Amino acid sequence: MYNTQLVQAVWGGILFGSVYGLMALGLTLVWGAVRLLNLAHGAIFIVGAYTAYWVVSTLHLPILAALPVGVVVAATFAGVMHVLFIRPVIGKTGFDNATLVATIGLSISVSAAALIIFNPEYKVVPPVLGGSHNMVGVQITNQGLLVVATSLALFALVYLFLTYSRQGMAIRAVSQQRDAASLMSIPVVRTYGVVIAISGALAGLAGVLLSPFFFLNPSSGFNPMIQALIVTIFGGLGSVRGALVAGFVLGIFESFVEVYLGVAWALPGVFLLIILMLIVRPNGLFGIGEVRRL
Amino acid sequence: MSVPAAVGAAPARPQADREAAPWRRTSLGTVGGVLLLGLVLPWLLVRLDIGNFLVVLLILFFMQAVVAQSWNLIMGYGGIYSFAQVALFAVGGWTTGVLAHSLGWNPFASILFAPVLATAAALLIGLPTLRLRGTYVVLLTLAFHELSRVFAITGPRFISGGGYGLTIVPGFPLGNVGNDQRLIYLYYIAMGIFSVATFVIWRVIYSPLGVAVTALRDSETYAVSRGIDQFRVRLVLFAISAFFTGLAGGYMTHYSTGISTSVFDLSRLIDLLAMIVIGGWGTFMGPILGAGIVIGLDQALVGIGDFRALAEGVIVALIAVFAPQGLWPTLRRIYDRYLGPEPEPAGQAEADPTVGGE
Amino acid sequence: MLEVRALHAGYAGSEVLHGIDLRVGEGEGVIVLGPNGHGKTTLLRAITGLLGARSGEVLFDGRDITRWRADLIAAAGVIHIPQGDLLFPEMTVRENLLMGAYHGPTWAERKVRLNRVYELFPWLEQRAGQLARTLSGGERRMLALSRGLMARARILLIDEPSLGLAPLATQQIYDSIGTIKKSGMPLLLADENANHVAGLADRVYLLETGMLVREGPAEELLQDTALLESYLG
Amino acid sequence: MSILECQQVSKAYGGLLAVNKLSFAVEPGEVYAIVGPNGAGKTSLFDCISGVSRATTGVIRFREREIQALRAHKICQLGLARTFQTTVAFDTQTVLTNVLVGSTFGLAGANPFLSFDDQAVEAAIEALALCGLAGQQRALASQLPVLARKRLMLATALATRPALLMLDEPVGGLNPGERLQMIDLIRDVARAGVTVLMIEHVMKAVQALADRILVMDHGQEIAQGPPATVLRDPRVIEVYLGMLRPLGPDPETAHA
Repeated sequence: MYNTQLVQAVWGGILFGSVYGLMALGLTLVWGAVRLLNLAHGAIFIVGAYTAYWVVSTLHLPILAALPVGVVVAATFAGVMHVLFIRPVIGKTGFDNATLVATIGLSISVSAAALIIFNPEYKVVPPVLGGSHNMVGVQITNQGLLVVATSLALFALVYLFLTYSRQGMAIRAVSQQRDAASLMSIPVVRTYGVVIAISGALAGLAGVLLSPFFFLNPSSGFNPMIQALIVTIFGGLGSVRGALVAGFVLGIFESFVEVYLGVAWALPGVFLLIILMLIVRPNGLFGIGEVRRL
Repeated sequence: MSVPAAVGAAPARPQADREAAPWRRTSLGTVGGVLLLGLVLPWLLVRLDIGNFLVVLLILFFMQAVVAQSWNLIMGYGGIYSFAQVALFAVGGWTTGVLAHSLGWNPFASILFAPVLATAAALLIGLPTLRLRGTYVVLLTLAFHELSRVFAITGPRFISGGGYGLTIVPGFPLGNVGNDQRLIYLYYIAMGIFSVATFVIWRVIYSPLGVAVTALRDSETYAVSRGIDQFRVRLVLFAISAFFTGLAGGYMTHYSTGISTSVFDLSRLIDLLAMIVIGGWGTFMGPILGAGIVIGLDQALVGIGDFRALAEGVIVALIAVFAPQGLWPTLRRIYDRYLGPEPEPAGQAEADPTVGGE
Repeated sequence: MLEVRALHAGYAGSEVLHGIDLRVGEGEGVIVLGPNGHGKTTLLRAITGLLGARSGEVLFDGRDITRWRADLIAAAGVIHIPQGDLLFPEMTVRENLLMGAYHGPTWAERKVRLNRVYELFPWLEQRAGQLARTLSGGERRMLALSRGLMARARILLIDEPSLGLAPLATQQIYDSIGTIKKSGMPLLLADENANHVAGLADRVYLLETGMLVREGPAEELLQDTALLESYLG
Repeated sequence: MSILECQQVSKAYGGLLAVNKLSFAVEPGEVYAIVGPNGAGKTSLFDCISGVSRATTGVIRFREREIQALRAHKICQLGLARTFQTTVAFDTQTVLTNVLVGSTFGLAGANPFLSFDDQAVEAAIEALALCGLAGQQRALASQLPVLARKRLMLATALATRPALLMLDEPVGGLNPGERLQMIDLIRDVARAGVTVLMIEHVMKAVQALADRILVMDHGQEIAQGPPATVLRDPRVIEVYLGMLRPLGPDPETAHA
């Protein structure tokens, strides 16, 4: 009996860790490159999820077909958000203020639209991989394993992309010295668009993969948004490695609190941890303050 | 060791330019007139058949304006992105709700504790916030919002009332008077709170405290090196903002004899944000104007149901990007530039002749 | 090659350049001399699109590039080595150099160009894996210069190569600019310091408070120490 | 007794020692200039003295009182006001309001919260008049050209009635005409009895104003003393002046 709880806590930790990591990756990328706090990240998450749901329930296509559609639609939504609401204020003094309020406004509109189109009942998004295993009384689902694998794979992919690819290096260059990047013939504004679209795709993918774990409703974008924000800041704003590590640290912490103290204390526990962390080490694990780059 | 003006006789002793000064004199006439109108209005409205509905709307306007003004004080003037305002409103509401409902206090007594506790809560989260910058403040205050919401829903029975909030809170004991009479009394209480809050906020904005707050927003290092104690100034600001927000929370709990956990929903947040953004970020009249416009819009658009939140979200986003000073100031600037009367001669921005050749 | 006509430019509230006329011919080395704060940097930033020109024209190979975006001007071959280097601090020396060759067609031949730059400045190759912010003042300036050479430059604009450098590093910078000049690359150099530029310039402009006050062949102007003495302060 | 005294002051950013065990003292009423190439640690030293950042080691005494651990607003209220290398201002406020910040909050014991007292307004007007901005009180700080913004920054400092005024590159970024005006203004302030501690690398301004000079490089002192002797010190010439010597035969001042 004793080790079932331990295994449940550890597996829960790994699963939560991957979930948080997946959510935070997109947010960290956008903050690192564009210095934009994208509070619409949660909204794009449910755009992906609802699209996948719509493809499965209305077009009656398998989830495997719905996954890419969800990701593409989420990325497109992010791109359109960039063109309409981010690009016009790039480089302007009121950038932080305008983008903060604009992204909040958009997230409200998205959940309102979801309410109108899909009405408030909970929706079920089928998992990509069904079935599960039983280990010492702990249920480990295939979808869970898929999420862990995808999360780790995406972190590696993004890391390699940023480190070695032409577009990846350009994104880092723009984030560190915008003027110099222009002098290297890097189209700064379009690079911002690329980063925001990529982060939209990541949020969409997270939406499709994670929806089976909880019931999809118009306001189910808010919690992942908060969790992603916590992980991003806990890991040090803009640090991809930080987000990965912080995701697992918080995931394991929440899982252990949930198993040993009860579910009700999970969320408050995380918030108390983050408040303490902000007081003691405001720049996060890997961050060196607001200036942190990718 | 002051700097004597012995240095080169300044021609005539220059005077402070009233126009440039951070303090304002308002004509008592206008303020008096508005107050008088406010006092008389309910008696007139009640006569109309839809009068009661309009008085209810005005009460809603007073309370929303108080919360919007308080939030604007922190975010617009102080440049601190705090998302704790709704939670502070809830703290005020729950405080007086619990005291009146569970302990049987007289609402007029319990409501006094609403702002006190809200201010205490604000100072509690204010302290760590002062050492943080921008993004972190957003997170810390959102965390406080979430913590309060979770506590209100899953907290002890006498707080959470089964997860939906307090549903049977005694209203203000106004004696057994007719419905209209009762509504008018409620209106006067709301107007009282609104007037006091507006006056105090006006006094704060056009005072050294207000100047210190905007100085810290414009350039913190520069302000601090001119003698401004950023912790003290910002804590006072937090306290004032939370005081009136908590008071409004307390009033609304007794006015609607209950407070539901739906107060924490994001749509409440967007309403308040819309008021500040539409009315004018970091201006005195902005949130008041915004409150009126948004409430008016809400009523007009009530027909389209859920589309209202959809429309409001997009409108707020568009205004934030394309009219950063707020819809109203932008419209007024367009009016002044294109349609308005000839602008009075440009300010003396050009070189001052007495200084010697530029 | 590069021509500037009646250029007015400045920052919020104050105009810095009050009508500049200047040209750089094929293979020519031109120096704009002027004390700190008189508009040299503003001039280069206006030409390469980092700063919008209020009025006037900038022509490159006859094309009007005044309103072009900075990255398009760079893609056309007008390469600007900015004041204060503006390196990418958290990226390695090699990555900084590679960014110089970002432009599509150049990226394909980045390996070749990298080796050529390593031959010109061998120490760059040993430091390839080091982050740019860990370099010394002189090294940073050399890296900024080499980053510019990575691109298919048709003209090089270099802003105050020696600003804030110790004398030894200053000499190295001007020697390397000298080798670039010999390769026939047209140069527009903005500088406050007159005594190193003798070999580099064919023509000199004197800039004072945003206006060109003198223009003439390098030999004649650079010898006139009295003029320079009063002028450079 | 010196008005400002630094003993073994150091400031480290990460591994880099921006200021390295620096000791010097400024006498009341003098104009003391600190010169050195870019990145010599001058501004870091200013930040430590003014409380904008904290010195890693060492003691800073202002009018016999240790201030290295005090917060910036406290130090300002003790009578030490500074300007900044980048001309900063409260851009959304009028010129008068900018200066009122200094005169209202810059004095010890000043905790005015709800009303501006007349002395503060008086001091503000006085500072504006001295800096020649009395006629532009209504303009917004963001609309002012560079020279006017520099004067405004100086005026807000003077409005705090300082005993010691710290100027960070007061003539930087000005054309020769504007430079002369700023030099005259600083001379007026010094003549009015305010001790001036100045960072500058425009040699004309330093020679015109400074009673004593400290030459710094890589966070350390190289030479200290009156301009005549310091400018002849071979070490100083080699490290610092070497770069700025105009072309051709060296004019007699730079010769040993």
